[in-house]
Amino acid sequence: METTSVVELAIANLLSPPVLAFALGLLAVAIKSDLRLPEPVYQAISIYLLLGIGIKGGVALRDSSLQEIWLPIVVTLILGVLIPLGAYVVSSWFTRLDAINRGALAAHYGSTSLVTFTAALVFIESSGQFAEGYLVTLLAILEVPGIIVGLLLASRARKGGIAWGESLQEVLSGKSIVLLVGGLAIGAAAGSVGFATIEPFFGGLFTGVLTLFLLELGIVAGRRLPDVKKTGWGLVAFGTLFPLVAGLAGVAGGLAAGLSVGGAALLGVLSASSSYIAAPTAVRLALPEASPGIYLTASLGITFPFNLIAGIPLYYWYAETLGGLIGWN
Amino acid sequence: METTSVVELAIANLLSPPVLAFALGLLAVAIKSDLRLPEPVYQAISIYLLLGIGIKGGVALRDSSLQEIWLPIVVTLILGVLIPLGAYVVSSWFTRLDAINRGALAAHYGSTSLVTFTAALVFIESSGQFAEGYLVTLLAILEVPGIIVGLLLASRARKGGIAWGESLQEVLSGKSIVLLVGGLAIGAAAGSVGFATIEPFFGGLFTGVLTLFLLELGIVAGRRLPDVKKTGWGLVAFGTLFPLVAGLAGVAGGLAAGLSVGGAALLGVLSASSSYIAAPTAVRLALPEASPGIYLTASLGITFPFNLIAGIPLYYWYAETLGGLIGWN
Amino acid sequence: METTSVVELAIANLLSPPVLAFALGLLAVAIKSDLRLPEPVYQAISIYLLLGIGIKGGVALRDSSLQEIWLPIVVTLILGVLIPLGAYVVSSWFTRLDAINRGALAAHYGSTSLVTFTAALVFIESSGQFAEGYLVTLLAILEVPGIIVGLLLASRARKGGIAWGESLQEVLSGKSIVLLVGGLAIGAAAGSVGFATIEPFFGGLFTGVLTLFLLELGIVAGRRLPDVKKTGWGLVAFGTLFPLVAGLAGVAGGLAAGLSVGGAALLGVLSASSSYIAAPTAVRLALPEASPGIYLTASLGITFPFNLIAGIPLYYWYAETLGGLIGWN
Amino acid sequence: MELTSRTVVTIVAESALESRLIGDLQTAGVPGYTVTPAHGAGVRGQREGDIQGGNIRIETVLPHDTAVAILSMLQEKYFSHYACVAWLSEASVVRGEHF
Amino acid sequence: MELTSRTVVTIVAESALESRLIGDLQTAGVPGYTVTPAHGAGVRGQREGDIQGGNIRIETVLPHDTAVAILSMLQEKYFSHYACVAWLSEASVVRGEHF
Amino acid sequence: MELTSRTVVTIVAESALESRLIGDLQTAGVPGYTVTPAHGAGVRGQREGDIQGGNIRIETVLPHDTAVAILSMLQEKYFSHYACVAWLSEASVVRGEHF
Ligand SMILES: Nc1ncnc2c1ncn2[C@@H]1O[C@H](COP(=O)(O)O)[C@@H](O)[C@H]1O
Ligand SMILES: Nc1ncnc2c1ncn2[C@@H]1O[C@H](COP(=O)(O)O)[C@@H](O)[C@H]1O
Ligand SMILES: Nc1ncnc2c1ncn2[C@@H]1O[C@H](COP(=O)(O)O)[C@@H](O)[C@H]1O
Ligand code: NA
Ligand code: NA
Ligand code: NA
Repeated sequence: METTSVVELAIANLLSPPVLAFALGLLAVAIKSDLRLPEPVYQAISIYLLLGIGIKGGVALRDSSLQEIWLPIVVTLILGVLIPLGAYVVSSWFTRLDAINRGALAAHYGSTSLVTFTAALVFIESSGQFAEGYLVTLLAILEVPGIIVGLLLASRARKGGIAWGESLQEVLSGKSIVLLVGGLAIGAAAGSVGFATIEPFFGGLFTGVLTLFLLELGIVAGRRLPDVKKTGWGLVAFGTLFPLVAGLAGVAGGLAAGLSVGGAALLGVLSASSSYIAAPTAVRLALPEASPGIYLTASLGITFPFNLIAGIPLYYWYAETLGGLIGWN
Repeated sequence: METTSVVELAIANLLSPPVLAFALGLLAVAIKSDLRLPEPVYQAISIYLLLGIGIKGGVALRDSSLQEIWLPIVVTLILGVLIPLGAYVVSSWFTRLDAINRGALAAHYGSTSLVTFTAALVFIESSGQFAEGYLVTLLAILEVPGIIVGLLLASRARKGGIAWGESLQEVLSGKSIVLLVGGLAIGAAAGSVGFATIEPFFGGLFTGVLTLFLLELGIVAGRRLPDVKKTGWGLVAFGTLFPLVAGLAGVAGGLAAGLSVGGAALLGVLSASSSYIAAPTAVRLALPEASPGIYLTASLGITFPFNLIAGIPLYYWYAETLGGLIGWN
Repeated sequence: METTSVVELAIANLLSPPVLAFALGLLAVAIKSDLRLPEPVYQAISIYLLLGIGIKGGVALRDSSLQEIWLPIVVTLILGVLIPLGAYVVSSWFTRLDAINRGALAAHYGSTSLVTFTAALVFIESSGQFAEGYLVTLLAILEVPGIIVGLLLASRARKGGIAWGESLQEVLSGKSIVLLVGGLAIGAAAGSVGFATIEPFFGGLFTGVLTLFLLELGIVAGRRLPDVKKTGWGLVAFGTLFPLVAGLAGVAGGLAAGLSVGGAALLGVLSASSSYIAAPTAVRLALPEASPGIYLTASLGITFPFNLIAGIPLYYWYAETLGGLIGWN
Repeated sequence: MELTSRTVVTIVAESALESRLIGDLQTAGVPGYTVTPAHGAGVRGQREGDIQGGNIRIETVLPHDTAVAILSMLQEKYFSHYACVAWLSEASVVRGEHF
Repeated sequence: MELTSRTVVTIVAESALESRLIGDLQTAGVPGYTVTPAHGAGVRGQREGDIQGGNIRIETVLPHDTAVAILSMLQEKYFSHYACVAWLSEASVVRGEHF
Repeated sequence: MELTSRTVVTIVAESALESRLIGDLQTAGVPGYTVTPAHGAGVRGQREGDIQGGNIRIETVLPHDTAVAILSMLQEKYFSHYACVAWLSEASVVRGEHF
């Protein structure tokens, strides 16, 4: 792809079947349709996506040297600490939320969203770009620290603190981490020969399954939209502006760590996206006073659609432009 | 395919995996097996089929001009009004049902069956025939008017009438319409480039998934068979003879509107098939006095198997013969 | 493949994605993860595997002559009687179980495990070996007699005997038999032309879907592991040593019946594997006094992982070595 | 601990009715409700439920008067034509104001 | 509104028993029943349910005598060997003839 | 047949709480419990359940004292912050020693 305008990127993204299906989901809620993907199928698809993306990342990881990968990992860990701190501070500029609710937000924005990453991967691949396979490793790495930092920030405000043992156990043994890390190990052990036998399932079907999944996520997000009004415009501002900054940090960090344009764009997406699987569960259990009406609305009702529709091409454009400035190809 | 005898067509249809799986489902009920596809998976597959067929239709629709398509649409709308009227009248010749139950039947036969259409599509495609992609548009168009006409006919006999607002809302926002129309829009927007990314899922797997689905529908239909005895032979006669006429009307209308032989055969299938998703829900809620033991038995226990096993090749043969007469192909 | 050492075979097996996914499932239980494949999806996948393997077997069966197949069938029937008798006797050497519990074990080890067979098939195929397609027929044949013999053995010890009519009806109309036999019939009727239309679903995806299924079975087996300690080492010895003998009997019988090396290896796997779908249900209903904590633990917690991880390459090595001795290729 | 007595209304109906029933319950002023998927059979035998996902079982804990009002509403609008049964039972709760 | 008093029998059992239990309930003359999927644990611990889809919870509303007869039947045929528990509670219904 | 009287505690809570609740019930000494999937709405409205699989409905049959102890435990640990309601009702069982 030639250096492309941000508008062309945005249109290509908007017209991709997954994003269109997401829009259909939003629409279905608007016209009060009872359309839903059944819960067990939703769960199964999320297992499929996590394991599949893990395995593919593992196959790629096998060919990466430690030399190549240590700097991106360090940068990712730094992002995993700075982004939730940023979210905690920035959210106080836009909203009047107390420390516990801002800690909850920090846990969500510090962690990351598999589906946003997946949609970005599809976007990058279908526009013929390259991205390092070990980005999935960074996805797995970025899941956890943000949640811990967020809970730490909130726990200072919480009398009684937090049951850390229980909470950490729940995050680390949660299905996101088990499937991503397990998938990485499976992929690395099986290699591309082993992967070839399962490619039709975990490879070929991927975008199609993602389309079905985003239909349901459109419905889930659409049901959150009425809450957006209740929570006020401050949260909308936070949920759209903060990702713009976090995404820039991710892209810059990625380029600084030597990632390709596509890889830096993906690290931007990881940084800008906010968790809606691992973080909500952890926060719900560890911080029951924090209101799901705030953190889920922000994460799922505002930032997720924003990233899917506008953010992904934007962070790619960041990477292309910044990469051009510093003389990357 | 050369002009083929109706027997050859029938055999090719009978030996296709989807139809064989349907027969296996019937058999499983006969031997009292507890085999069932779990409900959530059944629901997910019907979403897959509706969305997939919608998207494929949309990709094809994009290449059709309004000029080419307006006449088939008009013909379809006419069929959508005439067929339920016909069902209402003809059912009184064969049965002693009251106006409400005949209105319910009219709603079912006036609407159409996705799975019958899908099986016909697979039949047409796997025998190497052409059919216009916009037939899916006609499928979506034919879903609704028949239900409305059927309810109208019944409402005249019903004291208190019908809660139209509620009923229409339920049909129009039901998953059949949302997914078909939404899929058409997604396909038209994404085009064949976008479709390529999801083709392995929505294209390649289609016949296989349909096979699994028909296994379950065979079970569902098989469980209706004992009721066929209870409802009497009049209903059996109606459920097999009426489709023969409606199918002929559809084929003739299709050829008159300029459809290809394959396209006209599909319009025949749409006309001859009776709904078992959208119509039952609408009728159950709007006409609670109508007996599901009658309309579901007719639609799912008689007409659906009949069309699947005998009707599809027959309507194709109609189209080929009639098309030959008028000098088509 | 050249004559390969048993170690190389074992490694190739261990590094295949399905086996790795099984290990991940075991690990997920060890770290107390709440990861589970939802029950309806698990059910649907087992339907998919049974039907798919049946259909593929049927397609292959169509090309087999009765002449070629009658001897393997007879050998299989003999194995179906001898193996449960053997299990009944051998289990008394290693454990102090009463006749009812040993009859229950006999029913499980006399029957066979679809998933072990499937994993072996994938192992054989992915190492480029040949195996007769009608092995699936043998799978279907081996399902039932072992259960009957096991129940017979137990019924002698049971006051009141067994409700044979009910039990047989339940086994023969159970989903394993219906789908395997039904699939064989569908495959034989549709042939390779019909199969081509569903190949992307039932063929291409097979190993990938199996991988997901084995993840869940790893979790199920892992949850049984704590019981292994309770039931004692005698059962562990039985659950690993008996398959080694039964597998040898199967391989030898297969070679004697004229099967290829790959085919004999698969008959070895069928003989060595123990049922965890059909037998448990039948035994639970017909022999309520038998303890599921014993038969399920042995079958699912010991023998299934053992076969998956070590047995499959071993039985293949048996076949290769024995086949070499008797001058087979 | 202070216990307050409340009535539980349990309704089993074909699942196509879910949204209508919930709407009517809310109109009747229920403080909350819980729905579980179900299947079953009654004196009237087979129904649409066969295809559309069986039955639902709705349970709502509330003051006795509202419970009786709900039964009347059900009798008027649902019992005669739909597959729908209901029964009342007694319960005690803490936090009476919640129910 | 006239309320009639009835008894609710609630049975929880491993799901493999579903069709047998339903058959026995029908033999005992229940006017209807409702089944919901369930899982759980009891004093006896682990069972086949682990693989075959857990438990089922059956609820049937009927006259007191039939309820007691069902308990006896369960005690005789199910309680000793199967994972199966049951309890009775009181309920009121309209349309007593339906139950 | 000898019937013993027991209390049924029914708890409805957001499903993320399942393992914690079960753990706390076991600590409180319940003889067994049955869980069914559910969804619903209460006075507090929307919650995390929206994504994570709705609610669960837990039922446990036990002696009255334990039942009251469980209610206190719920009030202390769950009612204030989580979507969680509970109620008691009366039941009779055979095999009193089982419950
Ligand atoms: N006596 C009963 N006890 C429990 N559930 C019942 C009873 N009668 C009916 N039901 C439930 O209510 C539904 C509708 O019953 P009916 O309207 O009699 O067909 C059935 O499918 C059962 O799930
Ligand atoms: N006290 C109880 N309260 C509620 N459900 C129970 C109780 N005891 C057992 N159960 C249910 O009955 C099933 C079988 O119990 P058991 O026969 O004790 O293993 C369990 O899996 C639970 O679902
Ligand atoms: N009055 C009630 N009757 C039955 N279930 C209730 C009631 N109130 C609340 N629930 C259930 O408990 C859950 C939590 O309620 P709440 O804490 O009020 O949001 C709801 O989602 C319902 O499933
Ligand atoms: Na982030
Ligand atoms: Na029609
Ligand atoms: Na065996």
